[in-house]
Amino acid sequence: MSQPLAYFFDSLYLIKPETSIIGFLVLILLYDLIFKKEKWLPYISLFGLVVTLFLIIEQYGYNKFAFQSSTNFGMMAIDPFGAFFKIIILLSSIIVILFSILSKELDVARDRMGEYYTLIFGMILGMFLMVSASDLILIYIAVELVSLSSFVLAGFLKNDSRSSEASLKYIIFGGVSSGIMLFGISILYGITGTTNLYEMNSLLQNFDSTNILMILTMILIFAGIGYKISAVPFHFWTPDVYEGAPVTITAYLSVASKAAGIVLLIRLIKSTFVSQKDTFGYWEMIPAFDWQGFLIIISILTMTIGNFSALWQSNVKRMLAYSSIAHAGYILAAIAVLSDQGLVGVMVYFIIYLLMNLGAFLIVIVIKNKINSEELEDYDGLGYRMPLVGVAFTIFLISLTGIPPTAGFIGKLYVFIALVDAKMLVLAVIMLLNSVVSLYYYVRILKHLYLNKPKAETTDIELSFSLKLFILVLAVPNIIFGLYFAPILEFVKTSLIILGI
Amino acid sequence: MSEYNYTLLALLVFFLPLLGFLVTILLGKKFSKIYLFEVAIITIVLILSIVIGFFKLGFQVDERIISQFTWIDLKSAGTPYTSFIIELGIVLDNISVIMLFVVSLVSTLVHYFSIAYMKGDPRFNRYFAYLGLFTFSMMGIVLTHNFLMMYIFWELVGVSSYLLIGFWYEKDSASDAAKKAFLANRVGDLGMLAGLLILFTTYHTFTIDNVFGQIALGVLPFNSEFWLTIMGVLLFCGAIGKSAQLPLHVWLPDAMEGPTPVSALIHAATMVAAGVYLVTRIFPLFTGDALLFIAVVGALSALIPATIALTQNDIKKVLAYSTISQLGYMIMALGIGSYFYGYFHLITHAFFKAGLFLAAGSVIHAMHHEQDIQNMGGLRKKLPITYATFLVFCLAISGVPLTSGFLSKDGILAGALAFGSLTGHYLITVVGFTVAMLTAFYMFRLLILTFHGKPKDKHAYDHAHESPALMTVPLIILAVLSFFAFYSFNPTTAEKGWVFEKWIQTPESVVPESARYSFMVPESEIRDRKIIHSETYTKTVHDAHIPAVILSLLLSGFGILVAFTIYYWKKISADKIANSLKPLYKFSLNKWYFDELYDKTFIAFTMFLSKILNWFDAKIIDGVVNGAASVTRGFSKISGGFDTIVIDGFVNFSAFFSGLVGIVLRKMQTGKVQVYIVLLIFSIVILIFYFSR
Amino acid sequence: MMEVGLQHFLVVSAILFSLGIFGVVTRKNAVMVLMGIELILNAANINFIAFAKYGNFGFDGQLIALFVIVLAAAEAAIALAIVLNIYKNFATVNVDEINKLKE
Amino acid sequence: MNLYDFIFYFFAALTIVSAFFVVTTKNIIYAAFNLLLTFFGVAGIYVLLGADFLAIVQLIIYVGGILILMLFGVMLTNKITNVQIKTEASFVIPASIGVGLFAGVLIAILLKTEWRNSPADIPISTLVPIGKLLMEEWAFVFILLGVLLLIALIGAASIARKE
Repeated sequence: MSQPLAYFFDSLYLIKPETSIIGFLVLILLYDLIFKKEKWLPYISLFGLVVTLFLIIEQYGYNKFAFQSSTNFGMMAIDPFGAFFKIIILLSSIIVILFSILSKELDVARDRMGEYYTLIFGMILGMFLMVSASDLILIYIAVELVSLSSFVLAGFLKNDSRSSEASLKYIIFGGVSSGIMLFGISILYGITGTTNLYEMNSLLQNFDSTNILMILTMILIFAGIGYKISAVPFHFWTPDVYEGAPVTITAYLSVASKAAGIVLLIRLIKSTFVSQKDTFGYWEMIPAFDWQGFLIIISILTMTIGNFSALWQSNVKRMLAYSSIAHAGYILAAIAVLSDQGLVGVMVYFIIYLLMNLGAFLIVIVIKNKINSEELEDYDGLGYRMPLVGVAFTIFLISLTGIPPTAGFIGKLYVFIALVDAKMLVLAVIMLLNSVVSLYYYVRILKHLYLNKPKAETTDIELSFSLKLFILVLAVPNIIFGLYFAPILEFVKTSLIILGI
Repeated sequence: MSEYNYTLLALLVFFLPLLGFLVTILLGKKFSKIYLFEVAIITIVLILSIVIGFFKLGFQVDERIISQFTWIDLKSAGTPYTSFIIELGIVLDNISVIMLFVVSLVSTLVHYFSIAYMKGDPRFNRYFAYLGLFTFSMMGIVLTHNFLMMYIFWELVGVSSYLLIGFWYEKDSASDAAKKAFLANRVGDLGMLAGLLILFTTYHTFTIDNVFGQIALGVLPFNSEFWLTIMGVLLFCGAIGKSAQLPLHVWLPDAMEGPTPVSALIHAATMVAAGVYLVTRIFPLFTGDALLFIAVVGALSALIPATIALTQNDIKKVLAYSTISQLGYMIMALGIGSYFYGYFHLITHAFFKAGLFLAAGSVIHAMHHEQDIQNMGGLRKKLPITYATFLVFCLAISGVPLTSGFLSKDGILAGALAFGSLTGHYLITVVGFTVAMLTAFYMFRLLILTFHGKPKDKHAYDHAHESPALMTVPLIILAVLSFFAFYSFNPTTAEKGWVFEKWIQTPESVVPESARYSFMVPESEIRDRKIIHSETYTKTVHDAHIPAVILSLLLSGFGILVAFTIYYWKKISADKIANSLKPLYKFSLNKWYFDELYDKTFIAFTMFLSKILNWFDAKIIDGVVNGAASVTRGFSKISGGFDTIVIDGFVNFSAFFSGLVGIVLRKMQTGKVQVYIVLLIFSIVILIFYFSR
Repeated sequence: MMEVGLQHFLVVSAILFSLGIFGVVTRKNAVMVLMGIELILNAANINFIAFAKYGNFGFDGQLIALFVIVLAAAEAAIALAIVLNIYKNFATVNVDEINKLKE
Repeated sequence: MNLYDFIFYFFAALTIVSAFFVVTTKNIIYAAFNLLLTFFGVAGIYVLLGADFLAIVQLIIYVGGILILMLFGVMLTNKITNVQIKTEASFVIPASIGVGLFAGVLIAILLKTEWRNSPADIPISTLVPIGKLLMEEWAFVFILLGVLLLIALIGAASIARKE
């Protein structure tokens, strides 16, 4: 057996989670083709996700390359940092599949649910690869895999004109963005002669000043990543697609694919541009490109434009779309610190963001199921008609704002502290001001829920027990983690091992 | 018991009321009997706190059990520069254990009392849920070992008392009173918050013990003793609000609009005592000047409400003013360094004042919600048990020997006398004794007008009947607790009392010696023994004891005698006195015109500002900010006048600004995907140019 | 005119890339917009192969171009399915008329 | 100017001119045929760069697959009876400015850079090395592309099929 092929077979045990995802993807497809029973599909999917979760936990401590080439670097980096985000992606996938069982919006497409779950698994596979990939080509393929699946999912309600419009806009914008990214990758390939991030790192060491070609390349590549995490100015698709797509998919895009994009960005910076780390965990960067300055500007733009645009929205889903843009801005601010502590902020933030954002979307789904609307003015007085929903929504929104004692506060706190520690006070202050602005539109939802009088006579709306339980499962941790979050921090710190320097 | 067991029990005591609240409020609509769950929970809490108290005070009297966990630890985030740690936790020491017992006992009795008193109320279950919430928040204040939780539960107590005062919100007076209480407390809390900010920026911790430790090491805010004083005074502002001290006392009399058992629980025994408790908790960090300030506030709050109480005719209002006055007493005692008696009076007063309120509740219940004592009289025969207990409470509050009130009040007066002779602030001493006399007078005036003489309202009198056992048994329990034997074997002094001698020790002040009262600086050089007060002080207090006893007995005896002369034997006509002292009488009857004063100044000023704001709102930014204004109107509905200015102004401004930004941003989001791509290309070009400068 | 070298190929690809973006932005018909995207991908492919040859980087560049062609085909398939669906819903494929979702 | 250069300029001109027509012509059918020429030109450039296999693949997949797909798209979304299959342009001025600027910057930077220049010897057939690479070092990506095509198939079918 030739040497590379031996590497290939040696690496198979490292990609068990990915293999499991592919396996279940095929299983779902075959089951759907043969039995045509929609009922069991979500449970098979959930089973598959749980199995994958176990596989990830089993290989949690690994810290090595899969698919090594003749140089000592490989195409995928299997490390605890990646495992952490794979777990986040899996958790959000599990929650989104539960959403999909509940959502009445998807009822018109119940006979096509086999394809729905297959595509979701395709997305998961793509996101796993985005999280682990350390080769630009693999990264590009992973991004495309996620994109292609999500284009279709965004337009899954194909008889709904809004949903199809969303998918058209998504594919045009996504196609251009990933095309630009590919062009950037091609130039980077021209500079270094390799697509492997770690090899590039050693080749780039001799850049001792910023280089206009690197600036061009990195901005072009960032166009693809920025489009995935909807960072301004690559965010324009976000509000339209989020508003048009089915709520379940909007929720999924806003958490899981954003997480994958963020990891991709971190890995790109960390593996390619860090020459060494100082004792406090700050990264010394190869000066070819001023990542810090770039990220600071992008993060300020992202959080500010996200928040200010959210102020005027009347559609709750669209408002949450802008709010998720703003949150991406906070996370980018933490990355801009370029230190391990910034990463702690990112990781803590993501766990909490998962809880609060998916919670808010769950409430949107529940309300949409009951009153068939996402417009803010139709929410008037709902807080009294559905007390639990009102209370839970309040918790999620307060958490999204970042006010104690909710978990959202903890997330913001760690980002904030990382900024203060790195003496990036201006950015810290801008972030605080942005939080204040965000309070305004989150409270606006609460005002509609509680203070506005509904237009017509209304009655109480009953929820099923399982739904109530589901809401509580998402709402209670938002309070608990706000008060006691040592476990999160522990988990984050043990996961803070990125392959490489 | 091991530390673990203590913690477990304390946590149960802490969180069970919360469980009671949640269950009762969530299931209240479905199960009409769910209030029994809350009652059961509170009974368990009482039993548990008795168990804690028994083991702690009986066997581990000298230990302080602290269980805490690190809430936010920014050191462990790997950060080299910042280091602060916020810990949350509970402390079980003697004062918190005793307070735990007092709170849970009074709360339990009030729960049982309320079952009978609130019978037939449409929101019966909700009432019990609120009681549970209140008990939970009070437990938080009692158990916390840090300022952060203290502040959070401080606010939570404010919220639950708001809910309870405004329980009958259909009555405008009740919802107004609730708002007034909330606002007055907010003003005090603002001061406290400022104090906390100073504290946290200086010490980077909220844990009370750590703060003390750092002060003892000489770390002062802004490196000056003056700022330490300011910090202490600001923290004390919280107590001014909660304990209804002057000048924020105006809410307490109005709060009598709430159900009477609530008044017994919140406005006599627990919440208002929280302010006093706060001062005892953080006593070591007060400088001499801060303590003097506290003493003066306490003295004024003892005196002025006492003079108001002389002329009031609403049974609950009299008790309310007497509560303010007694709280002033405690605050004054702490201010003059008489820590032990200040805390002791808190305990004894909690029992007999709760008893007085419950007895008043029993009377009101019997008289079908008649509260004016001029329409009562002669109820002694109709309500024998209520009368007997009321009499015991009156004796206790007047400081008649053999009662608990005598022990505590006497100690305070001795301390005041000693304080006067050591520092020359004799006015405080004079106030102390005057208030003792006034208290005896107005309490017996109340007793006689209510229970003696001829019934004034024949109809109501005929229908009056003794309350059921659910109401009388709590009264009897409280009356029993008003006797001396529970606190000391010696009926004349608590100083050698078997209980308090061992249990409560004045904590050593941590402020620099130069900033303390001179008598709180130990004279002897023996440092291995804890010496808190100078020897002169100990000696002076000891010497002051006998004169104080005699003087106070004479004065309260005189007060009682006058009350009997005027109202029982009718030797002197009350109207005649009122006529001859008309200005003074009117001054007292109208509560020193405090409310009017506030109306004319603060409220008028606020209204003026909001008028300007309204004009501004209507003329200038109305178009842009309609949405904003209605949100803030929602806010201001809750928090009234003060907030209107702050929040409205801020939100209006920000809405205006963000409106401008929003218009630009909306222009970009046209819905045409090709426009987005053009923008994308332009942004990429701009970014490239920007970074290749 | 100098001898044909790497730069020449790069200029061709850069022009192709820009024309692709121009097409995406200016064409109303959704199918034409997709043609623009194909041009962008082709431009990147020329880069990969040219760099591989002139930098002597082995055959990785060609392989990457192969992958990109496959991806382009997949993307085109999905994109055309979406366009057909749009036509069913809107009775037009003019991208700028499909703007229900906006502020 | 040797033959190599001449052929290069021919293909370059073919590619660029036809691409220009693709993005400017009003008639969609013309655009599609111009796209065919563009692909052909690009394939020619591949050959010039020694990538003969790639050139074949380009022709087979792009011309035989994607372009046909596009034509189907055109046919299905326009009434065939409509003789004038036309499309209009929008945002021409802002697009020209933006893309012009972008192209200027791009070309300026690409030309300014000193690229590594050590042209490789081209083997007679690139088929063998590419095949070897594909099956060995890039085997994982090869498998992944299979999954990706499956996903694309399912996605396209899911959206386009009749209920």
